[in-house]
This record gives sequence, C-alpha cells and structure tokens, in this order.
Amino acid sequence: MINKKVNSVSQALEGVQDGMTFMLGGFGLCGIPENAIEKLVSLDISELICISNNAGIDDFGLGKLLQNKQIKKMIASYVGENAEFERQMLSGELEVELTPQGTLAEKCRAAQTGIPAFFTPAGYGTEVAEGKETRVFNGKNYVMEEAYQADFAFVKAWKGDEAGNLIFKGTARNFNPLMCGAATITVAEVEELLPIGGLDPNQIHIPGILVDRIFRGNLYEKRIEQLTLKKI
Amino acid sequence: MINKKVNSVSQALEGVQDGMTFMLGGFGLCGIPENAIEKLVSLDISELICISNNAGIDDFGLGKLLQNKQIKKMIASYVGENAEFERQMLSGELEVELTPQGTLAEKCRAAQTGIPAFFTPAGYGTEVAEGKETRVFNGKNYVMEEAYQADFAFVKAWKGDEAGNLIFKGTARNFNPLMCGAATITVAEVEELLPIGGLDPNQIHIPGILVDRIFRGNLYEKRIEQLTLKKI
Amino acid sequence: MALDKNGIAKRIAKELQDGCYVNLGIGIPTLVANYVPQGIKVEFQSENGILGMGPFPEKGEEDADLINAGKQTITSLPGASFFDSAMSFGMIRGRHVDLTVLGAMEVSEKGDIANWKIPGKLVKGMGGAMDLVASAENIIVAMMHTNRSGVSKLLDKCSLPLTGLGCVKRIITDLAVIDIIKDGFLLVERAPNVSIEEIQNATKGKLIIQNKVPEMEF
Amino acid sequence: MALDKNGIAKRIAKELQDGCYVNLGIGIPTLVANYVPQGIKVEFQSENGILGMGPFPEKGEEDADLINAGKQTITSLPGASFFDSAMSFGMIRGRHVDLTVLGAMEVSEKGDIANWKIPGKLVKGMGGAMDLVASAENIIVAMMHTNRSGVSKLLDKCSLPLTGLGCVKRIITDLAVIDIIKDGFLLVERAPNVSIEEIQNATKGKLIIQNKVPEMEF
Repeated sequence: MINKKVNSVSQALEGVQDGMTFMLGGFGLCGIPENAIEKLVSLDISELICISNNAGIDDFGLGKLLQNKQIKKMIASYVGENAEFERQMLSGELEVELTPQGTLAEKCRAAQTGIPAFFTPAGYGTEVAEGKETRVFNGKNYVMEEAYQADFAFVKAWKGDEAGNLIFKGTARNFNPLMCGAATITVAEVEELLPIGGLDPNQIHIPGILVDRIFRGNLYEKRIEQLTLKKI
Repeated sequence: MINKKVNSVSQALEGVQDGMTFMLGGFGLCGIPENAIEKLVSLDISELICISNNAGIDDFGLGKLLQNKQIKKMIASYVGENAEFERQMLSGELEVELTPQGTLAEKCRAAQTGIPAFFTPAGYGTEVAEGKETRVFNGKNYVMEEAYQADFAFVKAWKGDEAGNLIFKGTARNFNPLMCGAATITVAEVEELLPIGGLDPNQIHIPGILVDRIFRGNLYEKRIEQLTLKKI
Repeated sequence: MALDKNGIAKRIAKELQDGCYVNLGIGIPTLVANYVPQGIKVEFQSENGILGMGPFPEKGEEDADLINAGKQTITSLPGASFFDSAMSFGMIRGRHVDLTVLGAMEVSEKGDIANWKIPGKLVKGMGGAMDLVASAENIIVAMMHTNRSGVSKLLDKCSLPLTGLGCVKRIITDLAVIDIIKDGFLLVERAPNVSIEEIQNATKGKLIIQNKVPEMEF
Repeated sequence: MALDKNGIAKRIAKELQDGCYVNLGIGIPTLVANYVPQGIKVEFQSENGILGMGPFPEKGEEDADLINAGKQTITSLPGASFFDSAMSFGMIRGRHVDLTVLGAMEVSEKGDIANWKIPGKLVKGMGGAMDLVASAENIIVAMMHTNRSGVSKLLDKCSLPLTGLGCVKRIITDLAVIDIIKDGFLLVERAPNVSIEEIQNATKGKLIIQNKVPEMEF
C-alpha cells in the first residue's frame, strides 16, 4: 500500500500559500479540522478563499481565521451566529458567496468525481440563480452548477489508517468525505491513526486514494455549539 | 421507525407489469438480486426494459429473463459472455443501449439524488455521444447525460434491517446502492434480515428511506463466473 | 386566542402521516417532534446527516459528534443511520423526504417564500432551505402571522430575496391554517377563538374565505 | 523475437511508478500485476469496486462476493477498501487513478482507440473503457501489434467504432514500445531481436523513427 502518513500538522500543511482556495469540512463546529485550522491561524498566509458550510463562531473554528483577517472570500451556506463575520461582510471587508447547502455539497462531490457541472432545482428563481444557466427537465426548472476548484482540502475523520482510508463518526461526517480528493491536495486529520490494514475494508467511508496526507490530531476540543438536554 | 419488511418475494414484487422499466443491481453475477430475478422469470410479464451493468449468462441471472424472451430492451455497459444475448441482439429481437459503465452508475445515482442531468467526459467523440449535447469545460469536452427513470429497482445487500437500512459486502456492492431510491419502488433482498436497530448507524451504506420493501432471500447460489486460483 | 409556538407545533403535528419521512427546520418546526400523534410512525431527517433523529440527550450523554441542523445535541433512535451531506441532500432533492416544515420571514399568495436574508441588515444564509423548498413534495411553513412590529408576513408579493418560487403548500401560524391555491391564501382553519376579521387584518395578501371556517382541533 | 503476452506485461510493469494507483484492464493488462518491480509500491484499482486488489485466492478461499472487473475471483490486501460503482468511476473521472492499462482492437496515430464493438459481428460493450480512456492522466495500450489475420492494429485512422478520442499516450505490443506524438507513432523501443523493418511492416499508420531505436530492457 501507498503510505500517506505525515508526522506533524506542519508537514501536512506544506505548500499552503497566500491567495489559495481551501475546502474545510464540518457542519457548525461538528467535524471541523481543528488541528489544521489552529495551524493555519499561526501561519503568515492571507487572502484566502474558504469553502466551508459554516464560518465557525467568533472564537472557534474558521472564526479564528476571520478574526485574523486571513480570509478574503467565504463560500458557505449558513453564516449565522458569528458577529465578526457579519461585521466584515456588511462593511465589505469580506466577500461572501452564499450557496444552498445541498448545492455546496454536490459541487464538492462533483470536483471529487470529475463531473464538471450538474443541474439542481435549488435556488431556481432566486438570486442564487442569477447569471447561471437554467433549464427545464420534465417540466421542472433547474439551475446549472459547476464543480469547485480548490488547492487544499482539510478534512477531519474519526479513524484512519496510514493508507489514507477514513471512517467518520455520527454527524461529524457531513461535508468531510465530499471534500476528499476534491482539491489538488487533501489533508486528513484523524482522532485515531491505525497502521495499514487496521480498518475493515467494507466499512471504509473514504478510500485512501482520495487522501494525500494523513496525521493524527493532537488536540480535539470538539466544542458544542448548542448544548441541548432533555427536559426532566 | 417505519417498517419496510415484506414476508415473501411475491409480496416484494407486487405491482410489476408488462412494459415496465427495471433496474437490477450486480456486476457480472456478483451481487445480483437472485431471488427477485428467479421470481420474475416465473411471472407472466414481458416487454421489459432492464437497466443492469451486465445481462447475466445464458442460464443464470438476467440471462434467464432473456431466454424467456421477457426483455424488450437492455441498457447495459458490458454484455460479453452471453450467447443468447448476442443472438437476440444481432437478430434485432432485442433492443440494446450500451452505456459507459461510469455513466450508467452516475445516471442511477442522479435518479436517486434528484439530479436531472450532469456532464461526463466518457464517450465524447464516440457513437455514445451521438444526438447528445456536448460542451467544453476548462478546455475539455464533455457529454450531457440524463438521469434514468425506472419503475422498480431490485437490489441485493448482505445485511439489512426492517427499517430498510442496508450493508453490502465486498465487490457485491457495485451498482446496488446507486439503484436504491432511483426507481419508483425499490425492492431490497438480503442474506440476513435483522430487527430494527440491529445495524450500527455509522456503518450503514444505504439508509432505509431509499428502500420501499425488504425481504430475506431464501436461496443464494452466488455462482462464480470465473473461478481463478493462485497458481502453485 | 392566538396560539403560542407550541400550539403551532401541535397543530402541525396533525399533518404528519404514518410512514412519513420529515425534515423539521430550526425554531418552531423543531418543536413538532414533541407532538407526533400516537399510533403513527414517522422518521425525522436532519440535513446535516442523520435519519432517525431522537430526543435531546440526558445530561452527560451529549456527544459533540451528534447534532441536528440547528447545531443542538441530539440522540439517535434504533434503526437510525448517518450519512454525508451529498447523500442527505440527495434524499431531499430525490423526493424521498415526504414533508418539510420550515420557518419563513415572508410568504406570498403564489407560494413564494423568503427566509434567509434582509438586504443590508441581516444575512444568515439559506443553509439547506433552498434545496428543501425546491424539492420537497409537501412543504408547510410554520411561523407567526405577523412580525414583531405587527406587520403581516403573508403578502401578495415577497419583498425580501426569495428562498424558493411557488413551493409552499400550506402555512400554519398562530392565527390560522392557510392553503396556497390558485387565487391566493385560502383560509382553512382559525385558531381557537380567533375571528375571521382578526385573520383578515393580519393578512396583507389576498385572503379567500369559502363557507364557514372551522376552528382548529388538536 | 516477438514477445509473448507475459513479455508485454513485464515491459509494461516497468512503466509503474512508486506511489501510483493503477487500473488494469482485462487480458494482457491483468498480467502486469505479476511483474511489479521490487521496491515500488503501487495499488491496483478494479472498477467494479475495490482498491488494493491482491492476488488470486488459494483453493477454497475464493469468495463469490470478491471479484475483479474480469469477473475473476481475487483477494484484497491489508489496507484495501470496497466501494460502489459511482465512487469507483468518481476516482477514475476525478483523475485519482494515475495509470490505466487496457487492451485495444485498433489504435490510430492520433491516439484514438477502438476496443468495444465490431459492427454486425461482435458487441461486447465498452464496460468501463470509455470512462477510463476519457479520464486517466496516463493511458497505455497493451496489445499484439497485429490481429490474428496479421493485419496491423496501429492505423492512420481507426475503422471500428471509437472508445475514445486522442487519449492513448503509449502502446506496448509484442514488437515495440510506441508513443503517440503529434505526427504519428514514434518508435521508442524494439522487442529483443525484432528489426525496425519488421515493426514497420506490421504498422499501417505513420511510423516515425528518430535516431537509433534501442531494444527493450526488462
């Protein structure tokens, strides 16, 4: 097997540069590549374009890159719950491209699987469809959407092996599998890194061919955004 | 949970009619819905359109429906190794639409996921692209392909639960997951049918929402097409 | 008397049919899960990647890797499954999810809905709402009849950027149940002790009143 | 002397680079797996849904649920993974598979390939070949230089229905290694003891000979 293991987050991030486009997995703070983000915050890179369903919160996740003004443009579906984001957006400091969540997911998957464009009903008749080709299939209106192009994808999995195979947990799966192989270089961080052959081949969510570098994350805070408990 | 269990293959096939379009999972004889096919052979229905990567062999799998002359049109990617198929095709008794394998897979997935059409490079410049829209993205040529429309999908999984959740085994997975929910009614047959909650939610390949009826197959011959052993 | 949020949720729960897969939006729709009628089996999908969503966890049982689309900690029921966002929206676009209940800022008498942006003021983003409203077979809007300033949210035409076009089938508010029909808003039911006149006054779009309008039953 | 099928496979194996993901077609290409150079790690993908394909099983270890694209029983190596056909061709279209080796009936000097149909006579179908040739970064054709009747399979123009357009980079036959360049077939290497004249006679398309043409090394 081809071995994808790197020994540190620094090695995993080798090659990141100003102005690059990054994909980052996660939904809210669930399943975000915490270690990669933490490292990116410490690097002297900016003017980034980030594709991620959400933009973190003020002091966690992508919110930290925003605070640092490292992000030039954000491509996301939902950006509520982030005051600094809203400030930068309304002041014009931050470019924002809002995309329906299913379209965002499918545009990642399209990049992963060599589909340059596809049609979706989402956003037809709204400002999302402005300037885009629309077409009727079987009497219903659809919008043509194109695959993303990105330089790095940062994803977070639960378990992985050194061949780059990944298994995700619960709803921390979300966009992570779809971003693997969707950028020029895919960096996966995992909570548990097993030797090659440590995973059941039938249970692998993402085959190692879609991952270029894999490392075990040192620290996972896994912050909960909305702790909601059963009322007694 | 919503319960999808039916008690027999007869119940599972209720509603099949002359002239319908069926999707059938499997690659070669690997992972084919043996019990559904066996039952279809015994029913008085014909003029069928079948979407399946292969057409079985003369005396097994879809080959049996062919022998019986129940199939009007076959949509497949590879039909070698089937003399009766070749005879019917060359004599004009059988309509055949040959489709690149990846395109066939993606057209099923498109039907499953509400994508009416997508672009693929496969078949550009060949007779497969004749009459289809082509387009250049980033300097490369692509063909537009549309989602399939089918009445029934017959798939075979390894394990399932009564909620319709499915887990496939090895390379018997192939087209089966992609056909789930890609037709009006999806019928899944499994080797092992567990009560609801019997599967790890993290390991389910196809969620029950994409399956309408599930039953345990009585008989799996699982014939091997090319037994090939290590030379000693 | 106008319903509270739980009252709206309770009335919406009556729309649930046995064997339905349901996606509940953030806010009032989330409450619907508390009022599933007895004897009926429905499954809740949350678009961040779970089918078979269960109630909120007990204290100490919460899992950061198990949340709903509102980012709340949840549990999974036996028979649940987890999947990625492409599969999740595949279910939605592919019309496998039977019913979507979501909130709105405005609904027009053509069934247009706006719920993601107030230009220059507030931009939350559409999240999964555009996919949901463009795809679901059956879409119910759950909302208050008027906004905090008392202005009607049921309009002849939406003033805010749209989320979807001609997609809403039914609106359930604190005052009424209203269907979108060809000519406008058809008043189907009144909240208990709410008069037709009150509803009329709170509705800016064309309200159609046919025959006697019954009170909601729960 | 012209190579046999194993000889062709052996020469092709020299094209394998460390860290490559490779898809091997049916026939001669399958044999390439037997000759992976020492010290090099490659992974074999089979488009029916496995990455990390291993050798054929021992007697009694065969599993009907574990086959390759040629429908042969196989094994999986530690680190292997199974996946569905959409993911499999996603890997192929998405250019994650680095090298494709496949057979052909005809190849033209423009790099066009035909390998799925002889009108009126034989129709096997394209299987995954059209996806593979339209997508792979690097495509090597493995075939005999002439067909059973001794007619060249390297033509100025394909006479059979095409599988793909201008996609073949290199052809390795029983007689030669040939690259497709702008002007035609560039003769790169000769099989041991095969003369340039023999190759010229067996090639119908334009054969370009630059400098001295070395013999293949293994």
